[in-house]
Amino acid sequence: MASPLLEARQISKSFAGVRALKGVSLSVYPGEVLAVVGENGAGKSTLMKILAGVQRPDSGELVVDGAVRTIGSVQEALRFGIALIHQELNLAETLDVGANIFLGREPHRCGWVDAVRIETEARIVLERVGLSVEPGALVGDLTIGQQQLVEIAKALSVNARVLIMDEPTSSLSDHEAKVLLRLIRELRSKGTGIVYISHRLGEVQGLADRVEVLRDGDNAGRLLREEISHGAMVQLMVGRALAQFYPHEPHETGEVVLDVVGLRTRANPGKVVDFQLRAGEIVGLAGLVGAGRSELLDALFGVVPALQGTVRVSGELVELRSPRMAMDAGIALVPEDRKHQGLFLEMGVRENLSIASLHREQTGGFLNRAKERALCEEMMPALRIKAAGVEQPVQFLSGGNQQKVVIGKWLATRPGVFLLDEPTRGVDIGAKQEIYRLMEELAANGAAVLFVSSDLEEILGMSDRVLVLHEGRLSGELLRKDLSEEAVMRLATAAHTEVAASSI
Amino acid sequence: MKKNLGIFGLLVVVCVVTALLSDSFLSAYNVENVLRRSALFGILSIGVGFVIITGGIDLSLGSVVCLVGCALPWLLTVQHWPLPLALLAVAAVSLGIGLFHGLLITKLRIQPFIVTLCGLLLYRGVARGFTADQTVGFGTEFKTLRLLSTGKVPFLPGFDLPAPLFFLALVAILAALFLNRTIFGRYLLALGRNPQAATYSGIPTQRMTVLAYVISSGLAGLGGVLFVLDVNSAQPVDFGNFYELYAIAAAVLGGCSLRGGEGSIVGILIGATLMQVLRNTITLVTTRNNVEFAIIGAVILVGVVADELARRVAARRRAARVLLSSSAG
Amino acid sequence: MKKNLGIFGLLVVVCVVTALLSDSFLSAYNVENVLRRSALFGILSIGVGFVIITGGIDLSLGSVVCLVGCALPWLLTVQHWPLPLALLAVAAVSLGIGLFHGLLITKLRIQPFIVTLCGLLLYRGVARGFTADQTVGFGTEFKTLRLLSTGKVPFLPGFDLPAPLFFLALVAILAALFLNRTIFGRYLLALGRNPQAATYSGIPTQRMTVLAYVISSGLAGLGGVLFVLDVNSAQPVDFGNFYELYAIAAAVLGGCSLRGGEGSIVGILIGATLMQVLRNTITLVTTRNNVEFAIIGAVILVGVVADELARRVAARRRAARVLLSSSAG
Amino acid sequence: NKPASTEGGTSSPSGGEKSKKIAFVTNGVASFWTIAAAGVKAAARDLKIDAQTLMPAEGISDQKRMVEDLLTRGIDGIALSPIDPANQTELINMAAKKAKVITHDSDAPKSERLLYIGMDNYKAGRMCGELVREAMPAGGTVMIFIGRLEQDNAKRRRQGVIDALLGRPEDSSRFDETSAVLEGKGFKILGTLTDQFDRAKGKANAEDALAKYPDLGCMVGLFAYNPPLILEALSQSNKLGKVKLVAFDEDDATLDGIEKGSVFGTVVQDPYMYGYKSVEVLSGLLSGKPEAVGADKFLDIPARKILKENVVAFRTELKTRLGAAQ
Ligand SMILES: Nc1ncnc2c1ncn2[C@@H]1O[C@H](COP(=O)(O)OP(=O)(O)OP(=O)(O)O)[C@@H](O)[C@H]1O
Ligand SMILES: Nc1ncnc2c1ncn2[C@@H]1O[C@H](COP(=O)(O)OP(=O)(O)OP(=O)(O)O)[C@@H](O)[C@H]1O
Ligand SMILES: [Mg+2]
Ligand SMILES: [Mg+2]
Repeated sequence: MASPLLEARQISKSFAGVRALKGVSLSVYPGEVLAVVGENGAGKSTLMKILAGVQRPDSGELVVDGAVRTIGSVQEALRFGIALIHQELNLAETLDVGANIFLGREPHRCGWVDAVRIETEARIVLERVGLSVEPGALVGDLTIGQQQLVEIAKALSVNARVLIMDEPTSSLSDHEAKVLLRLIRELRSKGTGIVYISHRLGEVQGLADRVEVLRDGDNAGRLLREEISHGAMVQLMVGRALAQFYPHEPHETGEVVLDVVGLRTRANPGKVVDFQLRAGEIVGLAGLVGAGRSELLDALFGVVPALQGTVRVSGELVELRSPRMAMDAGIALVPEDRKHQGLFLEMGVRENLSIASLHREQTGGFLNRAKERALCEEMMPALRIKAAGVEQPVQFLSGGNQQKVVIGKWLATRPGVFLLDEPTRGVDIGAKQEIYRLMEELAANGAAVLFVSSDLEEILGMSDRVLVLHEGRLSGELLRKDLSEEAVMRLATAAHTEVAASSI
Repeated sequence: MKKNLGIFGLLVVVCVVTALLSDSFLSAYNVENVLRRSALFGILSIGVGFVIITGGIDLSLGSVVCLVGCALPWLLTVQHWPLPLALLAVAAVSLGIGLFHGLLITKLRIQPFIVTLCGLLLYRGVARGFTADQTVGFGTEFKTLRLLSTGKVPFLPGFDLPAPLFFLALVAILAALFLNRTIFGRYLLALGRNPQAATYSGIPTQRMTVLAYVISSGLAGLGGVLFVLDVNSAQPVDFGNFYELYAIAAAVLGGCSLRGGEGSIVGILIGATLMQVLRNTITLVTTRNNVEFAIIGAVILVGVVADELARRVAARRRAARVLLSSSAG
Repeated sequence: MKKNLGIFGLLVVVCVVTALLSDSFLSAYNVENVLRRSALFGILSIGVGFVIITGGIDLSLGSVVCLVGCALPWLLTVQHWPLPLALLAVAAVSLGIGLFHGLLITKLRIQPFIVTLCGLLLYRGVARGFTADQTVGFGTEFKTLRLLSTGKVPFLPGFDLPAPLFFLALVAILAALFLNRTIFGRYLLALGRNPQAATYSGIPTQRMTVLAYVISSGLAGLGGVLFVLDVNSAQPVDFGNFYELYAIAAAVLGGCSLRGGEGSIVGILIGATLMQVLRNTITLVTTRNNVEFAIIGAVILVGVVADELARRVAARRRAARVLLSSSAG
Repeated sequence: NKPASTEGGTSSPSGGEKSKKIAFVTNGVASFWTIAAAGVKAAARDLKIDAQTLMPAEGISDQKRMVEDLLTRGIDGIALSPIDPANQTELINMAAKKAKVITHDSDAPKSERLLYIGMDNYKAGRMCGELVREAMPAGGTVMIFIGRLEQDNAKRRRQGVIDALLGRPEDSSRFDETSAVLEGKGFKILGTLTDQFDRAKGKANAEDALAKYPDLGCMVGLFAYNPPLILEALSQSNKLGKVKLVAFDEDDATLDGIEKGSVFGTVVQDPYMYGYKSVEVLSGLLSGKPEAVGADKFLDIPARKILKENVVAFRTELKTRLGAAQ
């Protein structure tokens, strides 16, 4: 084997009392995909940030092309040919797509931006990642999925020798993800070293040449090509085997709890949506990026009120002009973008968990502290939230634990209709199972669950029924017995026959 | 609380230094004066603190102080309105202004800076309009009413507590309870941290924002009344000028972040007191007062910088300790 | 550009109305005056615009105007420094102030509001200190130097262009090129809206932030020089008072968002001009000027509200059209 | 005012080891007050007493705060220029309980102040009006420029100008709206523009007036910094000498203008003597010599007209006084 492009030796890093990395080592060779897996909070992102010059290690050394180097800044990392796609989106919303792709590396002549080159080169990378937006479009106007693709395009445009991707597919649907995986293989064949982090173990299995498993900030084991299997990875990650991945059981379905008729969302005013959810049902909502799934949930939760249409909850007509109205009707929404929509990053776990239930536990407007504490004591172990304490600011939790906080906050409201937008985005398999279990439990207790997911495997595994959106309208509905990857994808990319069948 | 330690330390240092340099600083008369002034500015600062906590800003409060401060004597002595009616009118006006700001900001989504800047220009202009730029005041009348601001309550032998202190105490206690013990206070803090997440959490963000502006203007109105009762007359051109800056500075010194979501009432009180003690110090200790503002500016800056540096040293020490203990363990 | 249409419309409306109400408004002499004043304030506004684009604020610029405006005549007429040295000194001081602000904000992470508020207090205090509160001015000397501000360049018969307009044009063109055509402008815009994204993209955010404050103070210095050359004398107590508010208002009116990341030089220029035209209108059209600020405040508010409402009506129409066409189709 | 006198009684027999402290409090910050401060300094030196000048920068509440703090410091005598006499009576009375208090520049007649030193602004205004008449014997249009009208002395000064021009009988309690256009005896007063001490605005006011009334006859600048700003506006529009300029106070540029003929004349008060006399009277009162206070409790320091013929002499006098104080 060739010599490694990049090596990390005995890297340690701690944050105000938390030891995130305890002497981790890792090496990346040219022309390989190295997958890094581990539970939430294992230290993957921290290690990657160190490799890409965003953070500095407390101890340990970095070796680039056989020489020990300090990578003190992003710019230095780029000079060594190391690029990182962060786990969270990091784009300047007020700039256009082209500007974001080349931010910090603009082609220029003595400081003057070469706008023409940016545009032509941006077009090329955008096409490579399969995103059909103009380089002049404002990033703030794009959906999360589209923004994620912009991030990928940005990293691609570096022509890096080592390309690190921290959960690039977490907000991509299957279709886009496949484009990305093809792209990665192409890069690999050209000799790029790729570090790939994902909680979608199926993806990893199909892609990785090598797997490095981290646990609690330490190396937990290494798997080579033929050793890579779902079971082996899980074993190393959690230290035990995990049985039956999707704990789905069909339930008795009851009354109609949610009845949506003639709903027009603001994002797709030209399309109407009708559907029903029954008690005890788990319904998946599938579709491509930008199909309008999030907009549909936002409308049902009153965040962006619908233009038209009627919604009945348990037979009663409800007005959904604000989230509070939706909450009063028994609806809860776990939003797609936890950082911006779900969490108060600087506030503690306690405050984040209780915020949505405060108004029901108040006495004359005063906080009920005892109930608030009780809620934390119930939710944290139930969801296995790993935090230094109830007061730890959630910004210091790992992504998966943050996600659990958002889910816990809504679980606490005991909703009758539970809407979840990408509930397992960035969540490790252990936590995923917890979330699935919770969804099951809710359904078993008579709630209706509607969840959006871009992970087809998850849709197939967890749904009693799948609704598929295409360009803002329901292109079809599949019962569990008819579910298959092909059937969903066909509806998501909208073969015209099915459109006719769905109600308009 | 920890966040307020630095500024509290600065206050203590300034007090000790002044007491050493001037015998009069700790005299009952002077302490009473400083307390009264701090109380008046404290009320304004708490008000603007609420707005800052939601991530907004209120530049209009100096002008609200002016409007109310001119309107009250004008209504009473020029228009000869009965006292309850006049008080009701100024209360309605100041709360109404807050409502107006809040609605423009939430319903029309105009930037708070713009809305309240226009307010700053507008309300003083209105006061100048209806008084025709004349000074208005109570003269020798309304002595009893004025006791609200000038009155004293015996406390220790030879040391009385100025009346505005009681208003401040009331306002501060209510504000602290509201902010820390009610769900609405929690909503305000959350909304300041992340308005979008607040919306997604079912917090009535618009109503809470409006409420913050109403509180701010309302307290500015109360401040205006107390100020004019204290000073006895108001000149529309300069009454309350720059008070918004002092109030905002006090709030920010006291730990409110202009990015929203942070702030404590105790901190705001310390900040407001510090500003007043500093001004008092300068008149007591120096014989020139034209560098007063320069000194205030410099002291605040030095204080904030020292606070920041101290925090860094502490953080570094803590980090070193963690490293040590972990490598030992 | 679209974002500036509303404010541009407002400017046109105000100009047309004034021209209808007063014959003198379009006289060459008056237009020259308004242009000169707009140019002076425009320079300040562009400077603070850069800071606002980075998501910061600069409250100190009125005091920088004061400091420089007092220092220049003081150095020349009291200290008898040679002219180049004096100009160099004021340039160094104003750029140095920006550097100082920038370093405090980036290295010590003190809030821009606090840093520049202290600046506001400090620099005016310094000016009051070294002048001992005396008015300083050029008297009848330095006529040639003063041409920089009072001079005129023949343009059309009977209509000259005031000299400050050329400074403004230079500053505006450089600023626009810098902001829109260079990588640094792009860095500023990026770091204003999302500092973390900027850091992760390898942008030297700290250096760019410092640069913005240096530009702001530097242009405030230039403005101060031109102001004092125009007015001929400066009194440290009130010279440049409130100018920061006018400048910030002009920038925000011109489309800069105080959340950072947004702003255009053309918009800022329109905003600054609007403020000056309004003031001129009031003197020309009315016979009282004590409600001047009230009128400015009201016009800005009405303008901003009208702009917002117009935008909404347009959006609603667009939505209705889509709805119609889809239910028809 | 018992407390003050007892305190004075205890300290003066003990041989003056604790020297008396006097404060001269102005109504704002201005070069006018700088000259007064020179008088304070000169008197302090002549009389060997501790005297200090304080200028409140922020109006009435600032002035109140200053007085309170001065009393805290145990000041013995205060000479105050009340910003709002009618409503500051109480403050003055409170101060009078702890120290000897006199007023200068503007009076608070209803208060317990011991004496008023100053001149009558209304009369000075009338002198200024007379200068306008002399400048334009045939009459014409007049525009008045002033810092602000909220303070009593400003109001009276302006009213004096107006009344003299319109040939009205003396009545200092009259007040004409700023927006009113007044006509009479060949003169037309087009309005009064205020600038709130913003110089750029003051200059803009002069320019805008010139733009609005191309055939303006005379401009009257009533605060010390107004005439120089008007001069700037005139010279920039090449109207120096074509539009008459009548000034108030003794700014250098104004006096230059008088020498050169671009300013017709000015009315000067005597701030130096305000300062000097204030200290002198207070020090007399503190050493138990009340004879300085006459029956009418008024020490008149009259205003003077300065025209081309006496300007040089006046400047020399001013220079020596200021020079002596340095
Ligand atoms: N800035 C920070 N301050 C304090 N603690 C931090 C910080 N960043 C990370 N941590 C902590 O370091 C540990 C590792 O976090 P990291 O983000 O690297 O996990 P991860 O493996 O990427 O998890 P996930 O799969 O959930 O993204 C966690 O315990 C986290 O709470
Ligand atoms: N505010 C808006 N105004 C108009 N159109 C919008 C708006 N927001 C989103 N859209 C458009 O609506 C469509 C649906 O976007 P949405 O975010 O709902 O997609 P999604 O199916 O949830 O995909 P994702 O996987 O990215 O979440 C997209 O075409 C998007 O461009
Ligand atoms: Mg991570
Ligand atoms: Mg979505």
